[in-house]
Amino acid sequence: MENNRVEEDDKNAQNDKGNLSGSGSAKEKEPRIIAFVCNWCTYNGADLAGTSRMKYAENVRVIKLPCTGRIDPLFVVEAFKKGAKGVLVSGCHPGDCHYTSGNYHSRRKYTAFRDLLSYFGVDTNRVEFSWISASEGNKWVSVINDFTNKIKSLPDSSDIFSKQ
Amino acid sequence: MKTVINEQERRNFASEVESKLHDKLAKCYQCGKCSAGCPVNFEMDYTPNQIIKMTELGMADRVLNSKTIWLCVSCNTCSTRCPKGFEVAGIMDVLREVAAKRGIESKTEKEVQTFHEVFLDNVKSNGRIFELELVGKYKLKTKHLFRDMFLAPKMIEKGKLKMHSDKVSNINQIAKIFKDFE
Amino acid sequence: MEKMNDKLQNTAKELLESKEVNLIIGFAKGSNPLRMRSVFITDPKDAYKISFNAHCVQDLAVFLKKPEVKKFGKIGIVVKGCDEKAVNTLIQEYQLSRDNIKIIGVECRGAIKQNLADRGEDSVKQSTVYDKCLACEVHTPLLYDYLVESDEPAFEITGDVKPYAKIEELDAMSVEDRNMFWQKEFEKCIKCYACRQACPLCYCTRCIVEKNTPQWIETNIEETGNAQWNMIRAYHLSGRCIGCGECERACPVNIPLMLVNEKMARDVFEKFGYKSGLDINAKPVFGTFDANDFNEFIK
Amino acid sequence: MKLAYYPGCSLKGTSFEYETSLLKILEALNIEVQEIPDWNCCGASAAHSLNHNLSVALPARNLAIAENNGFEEVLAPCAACSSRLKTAKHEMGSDDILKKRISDSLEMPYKNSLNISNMLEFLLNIAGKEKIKSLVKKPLSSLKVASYYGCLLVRPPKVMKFDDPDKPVSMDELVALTGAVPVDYSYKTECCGAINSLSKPDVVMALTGKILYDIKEHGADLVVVACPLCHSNLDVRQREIERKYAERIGLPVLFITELLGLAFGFSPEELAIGGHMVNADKILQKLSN
Amino acid sequence: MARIGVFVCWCGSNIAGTVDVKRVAEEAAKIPGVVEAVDYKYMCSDPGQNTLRKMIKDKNLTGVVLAACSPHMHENTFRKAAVKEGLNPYFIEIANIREQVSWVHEDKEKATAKAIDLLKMMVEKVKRNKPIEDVRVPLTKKALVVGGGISGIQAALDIANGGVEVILVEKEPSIGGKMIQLDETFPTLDCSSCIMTPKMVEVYQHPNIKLYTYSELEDVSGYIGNFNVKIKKKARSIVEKDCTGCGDCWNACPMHKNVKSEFNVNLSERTAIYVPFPQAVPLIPVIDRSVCLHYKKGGKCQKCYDACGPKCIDFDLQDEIIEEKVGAIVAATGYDLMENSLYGEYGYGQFKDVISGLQFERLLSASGPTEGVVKRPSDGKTPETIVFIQCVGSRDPEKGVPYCSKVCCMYTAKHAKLFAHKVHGSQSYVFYIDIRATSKGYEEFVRSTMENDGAIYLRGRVSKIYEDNGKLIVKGADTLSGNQVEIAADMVVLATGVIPKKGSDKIAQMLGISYDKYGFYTESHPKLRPAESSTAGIYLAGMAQGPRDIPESVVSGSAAASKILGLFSKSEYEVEGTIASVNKTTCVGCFYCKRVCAYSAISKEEVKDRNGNVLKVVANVNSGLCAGCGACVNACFSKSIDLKGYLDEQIFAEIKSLAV
Repeated sequence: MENNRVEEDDKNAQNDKGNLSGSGSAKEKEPRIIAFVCNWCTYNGADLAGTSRMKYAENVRVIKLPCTGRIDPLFVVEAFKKGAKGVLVSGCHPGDCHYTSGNYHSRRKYTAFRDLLSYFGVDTNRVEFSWISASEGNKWVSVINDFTNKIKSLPDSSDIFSKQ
Repeated sequence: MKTVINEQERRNFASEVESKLHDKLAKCYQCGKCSAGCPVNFEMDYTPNQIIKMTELGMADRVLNSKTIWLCVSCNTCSTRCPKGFEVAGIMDVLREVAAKRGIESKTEKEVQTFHEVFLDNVKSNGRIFELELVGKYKLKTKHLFRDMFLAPKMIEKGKLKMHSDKVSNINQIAKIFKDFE
Repeated sequence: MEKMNDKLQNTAKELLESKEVNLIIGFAKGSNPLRMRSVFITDPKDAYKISFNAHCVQDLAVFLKKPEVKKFGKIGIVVKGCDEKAVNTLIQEYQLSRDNIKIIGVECRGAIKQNLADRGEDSVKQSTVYDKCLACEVHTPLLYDYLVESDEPAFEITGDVKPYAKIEELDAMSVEDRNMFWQKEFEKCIKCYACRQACPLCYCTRCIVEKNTPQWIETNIEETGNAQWNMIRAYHLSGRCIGCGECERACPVNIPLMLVNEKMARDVFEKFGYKSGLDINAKPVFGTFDANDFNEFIK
Repeated sequence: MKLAYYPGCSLKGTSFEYETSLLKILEALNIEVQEIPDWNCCGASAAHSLNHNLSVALPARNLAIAENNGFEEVLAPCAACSSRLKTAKHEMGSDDILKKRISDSLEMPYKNSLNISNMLEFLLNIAGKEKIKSLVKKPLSSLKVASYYGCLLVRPPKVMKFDDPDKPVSMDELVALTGAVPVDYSYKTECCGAINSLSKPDVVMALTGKILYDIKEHGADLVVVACPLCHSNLDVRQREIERKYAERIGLPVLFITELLGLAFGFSPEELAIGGHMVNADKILQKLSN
Repeated sequence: MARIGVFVCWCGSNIAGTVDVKRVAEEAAKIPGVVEAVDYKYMCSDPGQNTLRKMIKDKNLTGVVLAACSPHMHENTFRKAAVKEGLNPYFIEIANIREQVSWVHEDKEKATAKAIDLLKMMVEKVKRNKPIEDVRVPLTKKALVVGGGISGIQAALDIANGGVEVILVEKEPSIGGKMIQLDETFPTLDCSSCIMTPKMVEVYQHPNIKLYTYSELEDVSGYIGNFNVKIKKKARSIVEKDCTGCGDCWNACPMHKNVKSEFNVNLSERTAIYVPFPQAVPLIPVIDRSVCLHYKKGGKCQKCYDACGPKCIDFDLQDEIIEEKVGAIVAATGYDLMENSLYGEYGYGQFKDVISGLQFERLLSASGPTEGVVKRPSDGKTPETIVFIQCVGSRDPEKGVPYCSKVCCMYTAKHAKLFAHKVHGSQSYVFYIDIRATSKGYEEFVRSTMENDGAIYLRGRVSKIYEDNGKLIVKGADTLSGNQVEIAADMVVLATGVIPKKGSDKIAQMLGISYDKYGFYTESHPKLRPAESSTAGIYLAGMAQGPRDIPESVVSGSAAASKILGLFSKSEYEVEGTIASVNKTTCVGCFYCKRVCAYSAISKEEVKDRNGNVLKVVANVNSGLCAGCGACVNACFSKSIDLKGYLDEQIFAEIKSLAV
């Protein structure tokens, strides 16, 4: 009940899907990459890449969250289910977390989660983790480019979360 | 003194020592407490902390030919007091072992090296130490025939020098140990 | 066994008589002598019903999460070593107060696989017990108020026993092959959630699958949704699962869930040196961190 | 508890006095030990100087034999032997691969479960102070005794796990039990040069001399030790040191077991005290007065 | 039904040069819920903002998405504009199509497609936004300072001088801390008590400062602006208001020479009723009940009472608990020195003339046990040769601590210098590993100790100290010459390492602030928020944070004070509303959220029925403490906790909008 308004919109959105996919026109030869990044380090690092006019692959779509501590591993599963070919999780370097320890908690969870993914037969090449600080615009660029190239080199995934 | 550091050689030597030592040379911050407490420092050509630094810098020739490594008496005063918990006495063992493996014969401390070798030979053939044989062979090898000779009569009189010794009966097993770990 | 049962019954009786507890959860003989059932005793006169043998497979700690049990307040429970770890975890996670529970620990020599018992197997041997019993480190429970010692000898383990050997096999497979394996397994899932119901540690009153804004898990039975459920279950239990095996036993389509749980337990131990359920005062592995944690997979 | 006894080579040779006195007092203490069957040399300093793995494998054979014979505790009276046995145990405890290699080479299962005691540890922990005290028949109250620990009893502490490496007290405690007066001095844990006794006699005499003169200065009547190597440097080389530094020392060097034996009322002959190079008659006389 | 307005900014050619802004706007208009989508040259300009405001009003918008530059640039600008039209500021979302699209991509087709995607994500997010109110917390404008050393005193004075009431709590009978024990201070050699005593007196007389000495923190609850503290005022056995500090009582005490003086670090004795030192503030004695004969012998001795003129001694006084309400707290609990007895090889405790640096301070001090004449504790003779050993306990992970204690290099240089000044013809030897003299005038000070005062510095550590004929034989190494050296000294001074004050961990637990593995309090951010603890409203000062010298301690005290004055300058404390909230119906109280919260913002709350029976215990977010990181949300198994502004539902919608 809490969200009638939105559910309605969603239905419409689904109906209109074909029309509004700006990206749909490229017929998705290009793999989609979703990046979950923290607000304080990596998002600023990506901004720095922008202000420095560095160039990188267009495949990435950034979802901003306050902290890596907020980036639930289950978001990664959801991203795969919705067709992402690669998922990047990125935040502040150890010791630099804006919230002291969010990245440490997150690192623990992802350590286990990554092993679980692999155990279930998901190619862990499709999930990338990085620490990128606000001053590492160049690292952002190389992480995105390398990851995009890696994803492009992988065969079509048929793992349990990607099957439609 | 001047040393040109060859990075490849430096790495090879330092990592060979580190892997045998199970410790990192970089741990040592050169406080010198090892050299301060070493009972035989006065005879050494390099202080223990210098040996550690020289090993880190890959100065294999100088380290392996040093008097220091053979003069160390393994009393462990250094390791016990080291604020960083570095195996100072341990590195001396490793360096002696490396020197022996490389066939380096100590020019100045030949006696120490020979003594260890004769000692192990004695263990290899008897399983236990037969002191009279050990001393005799050592003297033959080092040609120090008359050193300490004046002690012998009194030691024999006191019953300290036995004329025979018991061997290990399963001597094959000792031989196997030597074969497996030599 | 008789000595054990006497002690169990006496302990239960005394606890109820002295009003130290209001309820005792234990095992009792069922209609089939090789199947034991759970029993709930409130009257000291009924204490004689309590009994224990190698067919006491169930983890009774599962009842501790039920509101109809909780309302009794002070409770006594009969637990084997493995099940007792569930009690520890419940205490660790504030679901149970140490003051409200009397733990009657029984020394367990191993539980006979139920499918074998149903065919008449009655002896505890390497070949008849569950895999968890082969790897058991807690034949005597870690924490208890009363201990009932076993009067049976421990069975002999001979040869190279590898419990859950399939894990190593899976680890050695290619990703694609593992994918195939689990796809086949999860295909069978009917999302009945029996695994959840049987688990003593799945105590949430509203499970994540029941949340629909957002919908964390597809509700219909299709492959990705099935896999997603199994993923979330495994993830939520990693670092917590105490390996009682009840989920796997409850699964009507025989998904080898313990291969998942055990894998995660090994992983957590390897990476963080943590084993679940050992210490009621320990910080749960995912409730804390170390600045020097495993970092190798991060760029 | 089955107690194993690892004599080591010295106790069967130059330091026979140690073994003789040791067996006497164990008899008095009513403690039975059995020699490890077919034991071999621990490799001493030579092995660890030239070949690390051998320095673990040689003592390991003794430990494995003892373990497979059902022993739980080993007494190694020689400080050097106990140090090598303890080190071997420590190394195998932290290196599973080496442990397995050794066990394979010996063709014996090996759990690394034995506890190893040096002489002092054995006396304090297994015999116990109370029992030792109760056996003292002739208190040695006229004697001032310096305890010399040397290196291998207490160092390195993470392997030996015994007493304080810089302020050890265990031997002084045993001395006090005999009624004798323990003498404090500076060089209790300084090294005597031990292993290089034959190969570097000059160095050894310098080190040993420093220790002996310091003890002398602090007014001790005699020195006690719990190590055959220490004993041979302090005792056998004492005359030479006196000659070299042209100053008399004249300090009898006894094994701690001999001192306890005297207090227990054994005769010097029973304890083989006559086997030492430095004559102990003067102190024995002092005792009989 | 959502009514979303979309604005696509050209940013001149910055965006429009690479992204087809018209097409982006066209595509946006097709998204369900979007009522209008326009493009504009500069959205951040005044006319741009007016366009935004006009559409909010005219179209009655429920949400706005701007496709523009990074939210870190202008999010606030647009939020403010929205607020003026009565829209909740959190209903503004920004799709970053400049830094993440136009500036980093070149292919116009692909860049435009990506811009559309980013915009769609934000539309889906804004549709699910909920109004968020910023949190306002009332402030009790009174501060508590824990610890009366130099940093605590500085903090208290600065806050009090800013017109705010301060409560200063000190565990010892007098304030002054460690600094009052020092003789002269490096590098200027001004006398410590000369500069410290006036500050102590100022604290005592300040109308805004309430001083509780011989008192300890007992309990703390509440949060920023609203802390409730309990202070235990230990029984002094003196009625403080009547005491004149005349000294008749301690002069009458029969227990002289029986108890070691803490102030003189065991180098002298004190009585059972005593003031720790003559300049103590307050100058009111205290009875040490653990040694006083009155308490030990059943009330027989009352010589002090008999001697007391105003009869202000009350043997029956009890501990008292005082409750105070404060808005902010400074933790300045200070430090201790490590136990030197860990070093058997140095013989501390065994050799009387091996002493600690702090003991040497007392020997140098005119108010010390020897009235400033350097004498050996063993025989009272003036030493001619002193060996100073640095890094005793510091930089020693085996026996001590791995960190550098920071002050020892400097105070050792000072000791050697003062010793040279006091004893002519004397000689100092200093064993060091590295010299750390990095503040103003420090390097020059150390050099002058070597060059002008003749101290010999040896680079190396000491391995062992022996005693020989009344001399201490120090056996060390000089690694520069590669030699083992032996020095016969009359006295040895150990530069002992610094560790957190005993019990400071308990205070941290009471305050809910974090500390490192050594026990030093950790800063909210090591560089940018060095005065703040991890808990809002609690500030840090002095050595409790880690080794530092006097000027740094003073600076940190002032920094904490200025933070508090800044906080109190507003009528209420305001925090962003993007914080966590708990669904108390579904929460089962496993408290993983509490475990992962770095701000102690989660507390346990009992849910009760009408009769007051506890039904269950659930998590509760304290809005004053929550920083909005969302770690708790991840920790929650049943998803009963969510983060406002970044709801799970919104993230899912963003992911879904990208579905291919």
